[in-house]
Amino acid sequence: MIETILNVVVDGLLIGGIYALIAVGLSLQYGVAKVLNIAHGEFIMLGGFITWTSYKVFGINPLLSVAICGPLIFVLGFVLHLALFKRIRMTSETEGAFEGNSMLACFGLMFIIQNVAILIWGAGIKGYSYLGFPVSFGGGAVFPANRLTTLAVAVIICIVFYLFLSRSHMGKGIRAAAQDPDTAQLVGVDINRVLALCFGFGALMAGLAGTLVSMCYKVEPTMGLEYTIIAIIVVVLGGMGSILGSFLGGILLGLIGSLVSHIEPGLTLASFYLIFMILLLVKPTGIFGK
Amino acid sequence: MFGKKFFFGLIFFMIAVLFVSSPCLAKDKIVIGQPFSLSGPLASGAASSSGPFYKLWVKQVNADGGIYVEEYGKKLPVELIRYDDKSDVGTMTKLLEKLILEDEVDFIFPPWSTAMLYAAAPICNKHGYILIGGAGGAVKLKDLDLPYFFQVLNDAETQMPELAEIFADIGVKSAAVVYRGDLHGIEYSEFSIPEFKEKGIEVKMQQSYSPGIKDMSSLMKKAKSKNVDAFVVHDYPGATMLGTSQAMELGINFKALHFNVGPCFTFYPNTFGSEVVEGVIGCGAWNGKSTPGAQDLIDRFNKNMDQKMPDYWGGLFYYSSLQHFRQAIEEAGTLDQEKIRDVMASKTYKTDLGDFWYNEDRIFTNHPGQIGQWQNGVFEVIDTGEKRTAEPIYPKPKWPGKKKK
Amino acid sequence: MPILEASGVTKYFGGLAAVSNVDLSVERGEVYGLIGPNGAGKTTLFNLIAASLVPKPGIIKFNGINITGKKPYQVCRLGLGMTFQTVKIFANMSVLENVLLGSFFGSPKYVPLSEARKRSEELLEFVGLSEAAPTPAKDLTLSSQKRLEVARAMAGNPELLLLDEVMAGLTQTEVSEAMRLVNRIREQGITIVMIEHVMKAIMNLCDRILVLHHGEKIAEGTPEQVAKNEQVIAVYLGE
Amino acid sequence: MILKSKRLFYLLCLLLFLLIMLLSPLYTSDYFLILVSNILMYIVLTVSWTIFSGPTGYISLAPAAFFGIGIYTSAIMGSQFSLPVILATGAAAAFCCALLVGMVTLRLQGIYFTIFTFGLVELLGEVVQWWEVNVTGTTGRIVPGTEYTTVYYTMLGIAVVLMLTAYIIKHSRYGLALQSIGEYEEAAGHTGVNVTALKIVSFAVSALFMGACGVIMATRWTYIDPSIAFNPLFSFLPVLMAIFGGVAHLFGPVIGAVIFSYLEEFLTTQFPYYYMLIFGVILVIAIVYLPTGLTGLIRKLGGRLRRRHANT
Repeated sequence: MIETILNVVVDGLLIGGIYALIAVGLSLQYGVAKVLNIAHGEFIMLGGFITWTSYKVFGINPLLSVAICGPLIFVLGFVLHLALFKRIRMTSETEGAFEGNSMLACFGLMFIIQNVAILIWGAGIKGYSYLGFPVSFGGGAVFPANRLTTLAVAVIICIVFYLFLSRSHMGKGIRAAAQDPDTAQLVGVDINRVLALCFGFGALMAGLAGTLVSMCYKVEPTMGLEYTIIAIIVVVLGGMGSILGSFLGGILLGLIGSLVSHIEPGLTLASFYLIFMILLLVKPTGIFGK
Repeated sequence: MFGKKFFFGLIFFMIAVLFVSSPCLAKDKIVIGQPFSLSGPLASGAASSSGPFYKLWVKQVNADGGIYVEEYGKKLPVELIRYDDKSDVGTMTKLLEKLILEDEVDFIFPPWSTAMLYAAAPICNKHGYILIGGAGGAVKLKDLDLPYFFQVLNDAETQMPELAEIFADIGVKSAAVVYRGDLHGIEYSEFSIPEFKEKGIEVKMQQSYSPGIKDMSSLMKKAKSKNVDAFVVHDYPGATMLGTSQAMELGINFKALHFNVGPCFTFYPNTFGSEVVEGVIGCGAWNGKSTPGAQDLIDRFNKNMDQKMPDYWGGLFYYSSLQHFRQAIEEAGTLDQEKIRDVMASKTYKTDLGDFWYNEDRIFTNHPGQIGQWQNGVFEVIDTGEKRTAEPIYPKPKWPGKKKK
Repeated sequence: MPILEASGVTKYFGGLAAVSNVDLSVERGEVYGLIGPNGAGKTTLFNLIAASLVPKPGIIKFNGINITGKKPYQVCRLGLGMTFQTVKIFANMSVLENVLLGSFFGSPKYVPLSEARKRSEELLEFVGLSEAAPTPAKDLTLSSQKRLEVARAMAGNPELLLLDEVMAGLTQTEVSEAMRLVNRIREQGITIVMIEHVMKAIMNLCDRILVLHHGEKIAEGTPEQVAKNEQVIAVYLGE
Repeated sequence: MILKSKRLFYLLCLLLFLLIMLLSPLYTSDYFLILVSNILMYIVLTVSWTIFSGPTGYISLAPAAFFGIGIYTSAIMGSQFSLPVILATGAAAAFCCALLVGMVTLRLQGIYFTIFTFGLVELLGEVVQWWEVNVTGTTGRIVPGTEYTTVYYTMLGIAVVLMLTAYIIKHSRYGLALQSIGEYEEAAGHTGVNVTALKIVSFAVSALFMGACGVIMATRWTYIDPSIAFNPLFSFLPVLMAIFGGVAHLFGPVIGAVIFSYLEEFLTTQFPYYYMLIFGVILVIAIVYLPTGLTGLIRKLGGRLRRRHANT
């Protein structure tokens, strides 16, 4: 019994780390830049493919490819915001209109990125194996090395990012912009730059998540949507726009998934949606929200 | 209020109507239409399996000068028109009918996946177009009795008895069967479980799960705790990749490990390395040793396409069915669907997989193999009987563990 | 019987009482003022009366009917119209449509189009916006927008009108116009409860005044009585 | 006088157009009917989406859910019942489901409502899948096909009824009330509008048409399973078409649906390998440069022309 519980918890944690990382990026994009990025999964897919290419073609260690993948996707996100969402923000009459329009623009982006990925890498399934062996810490418990690594890296990235937001000058600007864009502008924060930075950082997190995802799962151009959906569920679970909430929400969703799949695997996804919808109705600010 | 807006609507509508007028084609080539999943969730599967074989066939036929059709007294080159169905059945049916009714193509090639085949077969049949089944098992389609539909690929009905046979043969005593909760998974589990029981293999665990599963470890741990010999998964490549990597990561080894779709594709050993997948069993199956023509097909494919042979389940089936089709057209001497259909239904031709014919239900049965196992980088056929290309390995070797840098 | 009666009305936001244990009673036909420093809970009290918020505890009676827990539209149809502190007109609808909406839905009975139209045009005439009828409401000046809100609130033939700072942000002349408007509304027999910061208007228009401070009622009476009340003076001077 | 004759003229044009549509099976090809049926499907989905979401500004991503309910009704009732019965059942099922969803989602504002409705599509898909696997033991269903003309006329009928309904709602007091909800929900309530009831009923009316549309389209698709029936694409496309056309006018969504569905047909057949790329680029450009939709643009251009006329 105890062993079963332990298994459920460990499995949940291992997958929860990736969920958390995926969701933190989306949470940042929505929380500050107010873009509900339907194409979030596409950035994850790009991260996965870049990692795959650098490992399979150039032989670069997947963990090191974080250094290639991160900046590339950050720049992509940053430029996209300046070229696209900034304009939509200016032409939209209300914040509600901006949220709607930018979401639909993201839908267009999703199409574009998928098609470009198919043109570059082909439509087929890709994958590689890295650190695919068990690690034992004694006592008979065995953990997969790559998933442990991904959990560790995900947690480290989230912590670093959290520190960045709470300690650095730029982070403070971002937080100010998130709370009150107008006042932030008054005290000299270049709001467009901050929003673009946020979108870029969100994309960066997605890219890094893509690297980690590719260490555990297959990579294909159409994989994005399922991760986007998970990210949205987690973000609702943790409270829209709350970075810490999204992190905890990701871990929580991992645990829920692990528990349900232990009892009735056919209902794993249904349980996700059910929890998500009930939560939206009962407590839209999320489990950890005020 | 209706005014201006309405008028613009009217104008746009008329422009739309004008554009749809069809081009008229002179008979200097055979046009074949295919609605295919070039985008959307099915695109990756379609590109990894049957997709390239139709292109290879067209390429080879045209290199040959075309198909000789007596009616026209000359060789007609072949043109393949592909439309993107977006992985959506509604779009596929619409495009299929566009190809048939609007473009009036000479022949139809099948869309990808079982569900698409189900939707396409009745439509083709209604219009009297031959549909040679490609990727997709369609046990259920038999009940519909569609005279223009030809089933090519083997499916659960023939594969699962063979798997049970092999398991009994090599000494598997018990099994766990887990499957995706959809048509595919249910069909395979319904065929496999009774067969296992009949052969005296105890099914200690059976469980369905939702598509898009992200963690299979609990299922595997449960099976391991029941101490089963064989772990059998009925799912698509996504779950196959997931199951393989998780079993390897956790060091959980079963004496026999079977995934049904996935191991047959070459991206499978390419992903994990051939030493890792040694001993994994999957549906299929064929390889270069299966028939004299098989190795030749692999060589031709690798030479002519910008990728290596991707598919050791259907590849040989698809290509051979097209070779059979071509010979049937040449024998019929016409492009008339009904006449060609009659020839196809009755004649046997030599193809890369040897003799190719359809039985009275228009089902191809001379399969090169049902079940394969990776051995030394080759997907060996391990069926009992003469199709076998290598002895099965049992028990499956341990996962190689930590790779040396 | 008083037209509006509140007893023990209380509302907490989080741990803070925005309105606490307020009793009030408004007689038919009077103009009743509600004053107090910023954050005293005046608008919250309005929202409680108009059923946007539900008091807990407390009971509010309109025309003798307990309206606690009713929906805003039900309260409106019972004959209680209101305007908003920050103007909430339907900006993309025309001026006439704004008032039409009130004519259609503001009263409990079904109003046919012709009647609603007639009523709306009369009201626009009444507030002096006839000329602007077809223009989008967002193109109006602030003072016109406030008058439009009054017209919309009156469209359902209310017996009681809640006016929340209709004079805030207006120029001197506009304030005088607004005061005349309030008097004309009163002449039609409509009871008025108004929140206002413009003291001149309060003192001239109101029959009685209630002073709120930190959500509590600290004084009630005629303008003269309230003006002499020491506690009120302390509150206002202490600011 | 002039206005009156102009109206009459437009009405005559409309009737003529309807007559052309009614008679078109007599002189056009089968594929024309298929194509028009498909365009009509998008028109129905888009316009019915606009009934609720257009004026209120609540972006609903639930069309695929109600469409899917219609599709599944069609698949389950299949050959045992006649088409009108199935149509009525499918529409009623979608209507009831929307009533339920409407009541539940009252409290949700803005983006929360949007993602809730999106979750609804996925949840329904998952639940139906689970139910089919564990209760009925299969997930795929073959839907008996119908004649092209039947599909065409039914679709046309649904579209005409829908357009009339949408027109009547838009120009009635309830249309005004819906718009007021979109502008200031709170003020609408205090003006006497029963916001809750109106939202729920109009949401359900829009679902009714989507359900009916699903019933008839399923007969064209011949085979369906839960992932085919509850395809989120059918939630996004109507929204995009409506916004592309412009939601302020009744014919905006129609134009959007016609252009987009024709564009889809054109791209998937002429540029099958670049379909998503081109489609995506057009979409992004439309949203960035046409925030008020095509009708908004046309209006703006018309206004500019008129002003220039006035100047000279």
